Amino acid sequence: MKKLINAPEAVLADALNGVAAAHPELKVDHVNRIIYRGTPTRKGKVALISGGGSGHEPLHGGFVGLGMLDAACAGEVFTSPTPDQMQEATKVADSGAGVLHIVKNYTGDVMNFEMAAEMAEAETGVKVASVVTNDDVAVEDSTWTAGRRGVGVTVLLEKIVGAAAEEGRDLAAVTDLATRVNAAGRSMGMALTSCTVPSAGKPTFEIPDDMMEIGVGIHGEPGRHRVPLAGAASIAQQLVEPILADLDFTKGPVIAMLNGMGGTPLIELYLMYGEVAKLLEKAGVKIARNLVGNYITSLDMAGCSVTLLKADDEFLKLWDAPVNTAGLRWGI
Amino acid sequence: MKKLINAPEAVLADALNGVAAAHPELKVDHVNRIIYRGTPTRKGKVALISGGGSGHEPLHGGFVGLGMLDAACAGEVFTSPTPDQMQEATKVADSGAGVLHIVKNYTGDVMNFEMAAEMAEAETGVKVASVVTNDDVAVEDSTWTAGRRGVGVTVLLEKIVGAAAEEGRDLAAVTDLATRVNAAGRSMGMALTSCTVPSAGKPTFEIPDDMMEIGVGIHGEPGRHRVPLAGAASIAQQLVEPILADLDFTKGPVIAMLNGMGGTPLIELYLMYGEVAKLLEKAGVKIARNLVGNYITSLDMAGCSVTLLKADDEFLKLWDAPVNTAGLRWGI
Amino acid sequence: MTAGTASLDQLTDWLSRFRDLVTEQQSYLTELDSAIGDADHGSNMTRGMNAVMEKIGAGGAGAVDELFKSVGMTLVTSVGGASGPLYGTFFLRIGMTAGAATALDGTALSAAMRAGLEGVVARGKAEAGDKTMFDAMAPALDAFDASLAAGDDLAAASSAAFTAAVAGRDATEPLTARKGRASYLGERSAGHLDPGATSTALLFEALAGALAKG
Amino acid sequence: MTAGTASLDQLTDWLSRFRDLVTEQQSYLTELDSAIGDADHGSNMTRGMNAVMEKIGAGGAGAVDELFKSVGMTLVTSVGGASGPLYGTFFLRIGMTAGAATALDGTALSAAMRAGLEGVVARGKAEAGDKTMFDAMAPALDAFDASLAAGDDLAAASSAAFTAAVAGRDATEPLTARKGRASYLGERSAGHLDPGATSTALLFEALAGALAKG
Ligand SMILES: Nc1ncnc2c1ncn2[C@@H]1O[C@H](COP(=O)(O)OP(=O)(O)O)[C@@H](O)[C@H]1O
Ligand SMILES: Nc1ncnc2c1ncn2[C@@H]1O[C@H](COP(=O)(O)OP(=O)(O)O)[C@@H](O)[C@H]1O
Ligand SMILES: [Mg+2]
Ligand SMILES: [Mg+2]
Ligand SMILES: [Mg+2]
Ligand SMILES: [Mg+2]
Repeated sequence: MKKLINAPEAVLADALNGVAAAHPELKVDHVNRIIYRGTPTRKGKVALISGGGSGHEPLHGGFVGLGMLDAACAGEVFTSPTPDQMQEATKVADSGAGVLHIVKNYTGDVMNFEMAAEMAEAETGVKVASVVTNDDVAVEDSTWTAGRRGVGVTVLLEKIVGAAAEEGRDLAAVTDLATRVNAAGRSMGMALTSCTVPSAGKPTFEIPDDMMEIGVGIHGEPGRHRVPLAGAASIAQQLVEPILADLDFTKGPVIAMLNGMGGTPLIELYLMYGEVAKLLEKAGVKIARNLVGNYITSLDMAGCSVTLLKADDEFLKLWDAPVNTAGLRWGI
Repeated sequence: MKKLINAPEAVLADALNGVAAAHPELKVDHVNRIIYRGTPTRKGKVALISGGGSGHEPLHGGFVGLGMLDAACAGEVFTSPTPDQMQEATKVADSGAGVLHIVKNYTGDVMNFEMAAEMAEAETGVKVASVVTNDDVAVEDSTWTAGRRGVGVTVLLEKIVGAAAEEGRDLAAVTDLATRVNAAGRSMGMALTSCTVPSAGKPTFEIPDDMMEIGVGIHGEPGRHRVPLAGAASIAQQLVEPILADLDFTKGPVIAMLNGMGGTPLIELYLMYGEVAKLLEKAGVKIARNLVGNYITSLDMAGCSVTLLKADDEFLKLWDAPVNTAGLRWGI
Repeated sequence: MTAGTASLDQLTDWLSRFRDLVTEQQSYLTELDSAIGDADHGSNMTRGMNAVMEKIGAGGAGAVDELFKSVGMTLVTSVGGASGPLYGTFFLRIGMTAGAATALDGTALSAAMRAGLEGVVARGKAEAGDKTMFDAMAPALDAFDASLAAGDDLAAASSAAFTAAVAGRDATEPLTARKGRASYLGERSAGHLDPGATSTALLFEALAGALAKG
Repeated sequence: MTAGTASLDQLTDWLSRFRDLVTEQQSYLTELDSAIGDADHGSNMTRGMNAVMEKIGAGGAGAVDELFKSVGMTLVTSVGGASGPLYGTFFLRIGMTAGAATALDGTALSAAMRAGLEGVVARGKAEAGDKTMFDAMAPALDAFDASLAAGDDLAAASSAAFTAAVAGRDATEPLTARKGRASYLGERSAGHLDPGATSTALLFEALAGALAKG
């Protein structure tokens, strides 16, 4: 395993030291492993908290700041944080207007956030609402299973809902918006290589040079299908088609994200975005805004994902609102 | 070779399609492979042009926009662009106030930019000045050799000098500033793995799992030394020490960049930044500003580099000035 | 029904043995999780059980409820992921059900573990055949009860539970997962043991060891 | 001094053979550049010489100056890197020196190539022993001149040039580079052939082939 780390057990603590050193505008609670904005939540503003396993950077810590999250809880690599972390973040970030938990749909994340919400409400009376993102079309949606994974839409949701909270919308309105954003988005990912979890010390899966995984999530899990390696145009098609088959994106403007998995350089991400944009144009999908880059990653995995979000005027206005975080910044 | 590409020969053209699709605010000349700002250079503003081989993204195309470059010429992967590209960019971007060529010190880049400057001045009378960056302490500085490579300082220089050009400084002043910025900065890089040049089809060098390269540049070239793999703290020391030995950074504020080589995830870059910040504090170096991320990359190489720049009040003011590019954005 | 009791020391030994087993088999558990999950089950369980032993090693639990509530809370706050809340809830419920006893007889231990299982189901909504830790835990408890009902002592009952947990674990191999991370793989999840069911088999191996005669 | 001339067709054949050789040896040139450079010399030369042949294949160069200026400009505008300006300048200067002839005798060809070499030096400032294409090119031209001076014809002179280029190429192996990318490696550059010197040996192999007797 070749990584810029000191020791597998120390990855998270050491990385949080780096975040604290790099971002004096943020507050890092090293004991509870929480990243907060440097200034307390404005009175009356709903607080947005997210969190999850580490290894997906800039998600979520990189999205803490004006216009997005109030706090992010960092779990061990690929392991949901624990309820006490979330409860602490909830208590600290609440300004009295309540807290929205933004949870990606994984069994661990959902259970830990549920426990945190129970604990926070019971102990401190903070009003807690949750939204669970589940946008990954690689996974069949069913009430008999764990359901779809929460992936790329989480990034777009944190931006859009963050802007609405900044506007002063109340907890019910913010929660409703979050639910609508989640419902309007779909994602699909692929991997050329596995990632390596530091504590595991070797790649999560082996894959030959002439194969790739289609339908991966963001935890180095194998995908739904292993298929022959193909060119960028074909890969784009294998990602875009299932998304368009799942939801109609032709009726209005769309926000598109071409996301890298962490080990893929920007030149390839732009190249892929060119292919995706071509396919979407052909399919009658109009891209109003886009993001190309590493936003929700899977350690050092090489690969990418496509996320589309139906964006009406409300979503677009909130998207364009100022944001000032380590991972997304504009208008300020 | 596992890459998100269609064909090795098509990488650059396809990636430029993606850039054009992702950035409607930019203009892409696909024939000459030049990325311009969407709006012509303001009358009286010195135009900043850079360029180099592709594979270092976001450098340079990602730094075109208000407050940084006016145009960037993209060469083939790791191959300097050609004089006709640079000449065309020079002609188009000039507003009458002259053009500064920002050139990284590589034989090919220097020669091609020299030819471009000769051609542009001869044919169109555009005033052209150049600055050649050469900040890499891994390479001994000598007039008998090609000298030091231009690496990380190029990013900081494009930002600082871009802000000065935006202020309306004339060509002589802008060139003088560029020279001073270059003289005040030093960098040092390392690699855990080789990158793979698409047209070569396989890694540029083989390296065992327990070794790393210290003193690499940004072209997948082997480094100055191959040494045993070490922890992040030791790697930080191997990068910081030669920089501090080369120039005194203790006399005033410093801008620090912890740059990823393209294949290293953000969590490791933050972790490395934490180690570097610790060492600098111990050495009495005061970091006033920092950047952590992938800014000047080497395709899919895993590794990082450290850049330090002595930054007086003038540099810091220009650093903080608004910038609006795909790769760096604040204040706007 | 039952012969003998499990003392506080034996119950502590259960936890200690469980820690040793997950530590020994950390790589194996992570390997199983690599195939159909995210390669962290081994380090999750090791981190959690080390935290548990550090906590209770400090000593001081005077009663079963105190011990297991502390174990449960430690797992909940140190593990994360799916296994943290699930194993955490399992032990929390044991603590809540067992009361302030200093030893548990077979009936009491059975009732406590049943409550634990119900807690796991309440949190995770798993059913038989979903390819989760439930598939090792439920048969283990059934076998434990059946053995006690047949007049066996705690040593025999816990050994029967272990055997059933192993069978339950092995039976997860052909299953297509419907819960947890492995469910994302669809049919590709078949042909692999479930990591959580495997650690649950270790849980009952540890119990059998702690309650073995002599 | 000289016997025979190189016709426009033969000079065109030189270029065509050079294209074929760099194309054939693209991987080899890139491999050499991988060891001490950036793994692109093979693709640079192939891209450049293909562009050249496409340009002049369209035909129409009526004279030597026209032909080589076009070759030089095409290399300069299609290759980039170090080899683009260097080989480009080499051919541009040949064109500028040769004048509007339709054939070159030995003296004229020698003068033209010398001017080319001077252009390479003017651009790249390389000296003997810097481990660059200069180290193959300079001895090749010296051998060419010496052979002509000895009364040899163009075929023999170009063959002598080729032999000297190969020797010059081989002599780069132990050198520590002082120019170009390889210089960044310091002492680690020793023990490898210089890629540019290797392609220059192909340039003279092509010349010898084109000027060989019938
Ligand atoms: N809903 C559930 N009910 C019961 N057990 C579950 C459920 N979801 C997952 N598990 C168990 O958790 C195990 C995975 O634990 P672990 O790898 O530590 O957490 P994570 O899946 O969050 O990475 C699975 O092998 C499975 O046995
Ligand atoms: N200053 C120089 N003078 C002469 N030749 C040089 C000089 N610098 C580099 N070269 C030649 O160029 C070759 C490399 O060409 P190439 O790989 O195409 O360009 P780059 O180094 O820009 O990637 C070297 O092997 C060397 O022979
Ligand atoms: Mg996990
Ligand atoms: Mg090159
Ligand atoms: Mg797991
Ligand atoms: Mg090269």
